[in-house]
Amino acid sequence: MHMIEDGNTAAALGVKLCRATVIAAYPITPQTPLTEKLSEYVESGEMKAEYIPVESEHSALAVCIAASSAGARVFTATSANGLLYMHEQVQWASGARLPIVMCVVNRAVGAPWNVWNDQQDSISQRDTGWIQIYCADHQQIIDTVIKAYWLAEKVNIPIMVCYDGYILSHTTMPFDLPDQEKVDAFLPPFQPEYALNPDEPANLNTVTLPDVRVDVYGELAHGYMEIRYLLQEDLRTTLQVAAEAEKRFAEIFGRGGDPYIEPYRCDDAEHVAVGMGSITYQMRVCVDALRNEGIKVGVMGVRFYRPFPDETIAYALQGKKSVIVFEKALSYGYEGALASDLKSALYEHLAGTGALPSVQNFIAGIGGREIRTEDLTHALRAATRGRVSKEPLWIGIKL
Amino acid sequence: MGTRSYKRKTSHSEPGPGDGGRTGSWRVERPVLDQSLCIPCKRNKEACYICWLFCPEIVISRTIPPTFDLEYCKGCGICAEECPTKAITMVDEAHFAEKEKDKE
Amino acid sequence: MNKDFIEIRWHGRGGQGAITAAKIVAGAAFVSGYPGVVMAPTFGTERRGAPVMTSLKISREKIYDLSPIETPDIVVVLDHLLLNEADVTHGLKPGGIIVLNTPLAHDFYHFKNYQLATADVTAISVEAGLPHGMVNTGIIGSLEKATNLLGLDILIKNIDEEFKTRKPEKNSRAAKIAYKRTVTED
Amino acid sequence: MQAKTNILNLPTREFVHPGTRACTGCGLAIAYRIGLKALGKDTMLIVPPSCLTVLQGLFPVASTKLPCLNVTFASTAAAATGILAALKTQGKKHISVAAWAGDGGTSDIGLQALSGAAERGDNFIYFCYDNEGYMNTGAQRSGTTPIGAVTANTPFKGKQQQKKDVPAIMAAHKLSYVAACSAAYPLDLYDKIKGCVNLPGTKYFHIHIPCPPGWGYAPRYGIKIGRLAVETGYYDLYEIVHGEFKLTAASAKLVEKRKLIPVREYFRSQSRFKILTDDQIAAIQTEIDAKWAGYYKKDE
Repeated sequence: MHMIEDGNTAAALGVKLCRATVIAAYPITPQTPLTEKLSEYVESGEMKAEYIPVESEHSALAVCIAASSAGARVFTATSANGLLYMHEQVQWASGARLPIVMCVVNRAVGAPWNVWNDQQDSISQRDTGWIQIYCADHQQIIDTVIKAYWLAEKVNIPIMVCYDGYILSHTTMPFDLPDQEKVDAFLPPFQPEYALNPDEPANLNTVTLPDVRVDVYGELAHGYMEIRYLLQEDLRTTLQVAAEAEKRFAEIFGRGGDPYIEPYRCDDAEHVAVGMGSITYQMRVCVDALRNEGIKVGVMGVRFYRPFPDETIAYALQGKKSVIVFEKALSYGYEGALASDLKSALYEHLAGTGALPSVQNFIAGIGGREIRTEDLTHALRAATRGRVSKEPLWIGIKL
Repeated sequence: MGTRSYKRKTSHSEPGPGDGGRTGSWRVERPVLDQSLCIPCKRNKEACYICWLFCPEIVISRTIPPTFDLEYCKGCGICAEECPTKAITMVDEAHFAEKEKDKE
Repeated sequence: MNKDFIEIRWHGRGGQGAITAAKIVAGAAFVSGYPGVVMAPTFGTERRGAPVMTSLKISREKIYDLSPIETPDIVVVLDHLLLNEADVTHGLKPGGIIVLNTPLAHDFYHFKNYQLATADVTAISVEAGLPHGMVNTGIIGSLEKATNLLGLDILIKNIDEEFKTRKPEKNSRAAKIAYKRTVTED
Repeated sequence: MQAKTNILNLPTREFVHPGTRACTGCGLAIAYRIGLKALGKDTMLIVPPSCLTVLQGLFPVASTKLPCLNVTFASTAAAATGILAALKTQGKKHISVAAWAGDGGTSDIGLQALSGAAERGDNFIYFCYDNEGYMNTGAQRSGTTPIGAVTANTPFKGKQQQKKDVPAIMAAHKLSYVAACSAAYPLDLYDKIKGCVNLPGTKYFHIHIPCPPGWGYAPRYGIKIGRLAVETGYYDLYEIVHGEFKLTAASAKLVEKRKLIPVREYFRSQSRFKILTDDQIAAIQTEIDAKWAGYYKKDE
């Protein structure tokens, strides 16, 4: 069924379709309408779940961590400083291997206060052991929420479904609402390997030593380092599991594509723009315009940011003259985090092959600064003529 | 060296005694019961058990006579201090070390 | 006006329902065969009474560019006093249409190079039984009269749908009356 | 009022294994052991970092025989909410939830989450075991460290500020049940837990916990010192049921006796109070006397 709603509603409908049973959230712009919707579904009885109006984001994720440990399918959502306030819990959730799905409605972080979109919030959580997926439109938001539950529960790793605040969250666009029966066929009920249970008592997340230690059965159990290693190992194999998720989803819902990246007019392109989220769709318009000028450009959206699909990305960019990375966040003191990750992937897979593209980094839309399509086109055009700057360039900055 | 067949990928602890090791080795003094003063012993029926109630380590049995699990008893001496008839005395472990040595 | 890609900018005040109006038109456009529909409110801290903007893009193809409208084909102004507060014709394409809710007569205004349509939607809405100041459904009737964009029937259907639990008949009546009474260029 | 439990009818089933890492003579070990007896098998526990984390055991061995979730320092009560929500959606009504946090984890870093859960009325028991400092990290001051106590970060002058009255803060949430207990009175603790389990919403327990290394006394005197705190009228055992305040156990008896042991004896039993001067002790004695004068008056 097609509907026209905003991005937050798309996310809320996805959560409802996935039959999450415990939802905890604390209001923060621009996430608020998403969780308001969920409270409506729960209060009206449309959705059978507990909606917990917590007193902070730290507690929002605490509720999810505990409920998930007790066997519930959980959901929360936040933005900006809310995500930063959660940070301790974010790390805890992945270390405890809980399949939590959380929407991050991307927003600039303070100081100073700013409620508008950029991606500094979720990028700053890059190294927390969560899977991060970025969405470019409403269809991707609702589909990604559904795929995220399947994937998270398969690999026991939490997932952030990230989408641009306001630009997607508050913008009304058409999308297809998946049928409940199909979602049920895609996503079985949550059955964790272990849930807290008085008949099978266990003490979870206790202090774990630097070295391995014998358990009560006389067998060797891992140490802290092994637990962390296994998280890394499973994150790397998540890439394959994500491909399986995508395939299953396509079989049932009839849509899908590459789970990691979303290329547009890249095949014969000499220059490829790379980004995450809604900006990559906006850049399709720039690409079309430059193609009309005879410049061979394409754009590639990175959907999976963690685990980073380095191999897929590197080979997709093999032999291109240049890669132009547009980012709404920065690793302050250096450059955009995606640009750094891309360079690393390119070097790893293409160094010495003669097929190593140059990389230009642009920073755009920080704190909701309007990204004019004309400015993006201009920047992209300039970058195709040769590397503009070693340092990242800020589009639309007024100094 | 480890093993890749670790049962779980999380910190998942299961109940068992002696997480702190054989904590009896922490002891400096050992509780010794004088049955002639102990209330349950004297009456030969369940009574008193203040030592059992207050034992932080759960190493005193609720039996006649009460016994001490010396494998885990840390020798805090709360039982001796709380015993209403002073039936429990804390004795220097060195005393037993000598005795055990004599046995060998 | 190129009817394959239309950009409409809405000017209203927080609480007037400009966003709801744009959403109703967006829904009607989608069912009328425009798969590309994007309605984006001004982002930020909307406060009751303060001027707000909403942009609506309608296209025969999926829309990838979600950036704000710079050169609208149509501007809809829900309160004539906004003419003093906001540059409502900013970027408006030559020959573009202005739909204005005003108690004043059409010939009171003179917009060079633009086509003006006016109606006293505030009064019309009260006449239709709505509370004073609820102009967001009436203005849809004026928009349709001025642009002949989607047809009144589909708009009325979507108004009924949007307000199904909140007096749909009064809202659709306002749109119908406004449609009839809107004064356009000769 | 239900029949009071005595030692002989106290359940013999234990929920803690011997051989824990707790310090010799740990007051918490006594309160925890008795508390779990009252809570029973069908209980899920939540524990933030604290001495209890150590007592509970290091991976992969647990000394507690009940399911337990270790959580971050500030999130204890919110985690209780989460488990309750999961249990509710699973229809597991027979399982109860209990959180055990230290005084720092309650009065300082955990207060926001506790207040949130209490305001939401989430149905669980929250235990604050109060050894009056961050004992697990080496005895630094906390919100509930009493005035005059030398701690690792009030090393010479002792704490200059009053003890935070957390039970009063929780009572202000209009909880159905607030109790002040002591490890030295385990049966009072047991009876209070048993008595409140069926009351609605959040139940709050504050338990005074003598701590040999943190307070500076020989382990064997732990119960004596806990009892002195009560018999000097310095720390009171009470319960507040639906807003109704009532002294219990030994504190209630003190009202009948109208005689308190001088608080000086309590202070002089622990090295942490060594810097308290006679004048300071006299001032505290005056406060205690005034408080008890109020209790006596109510009793008349």
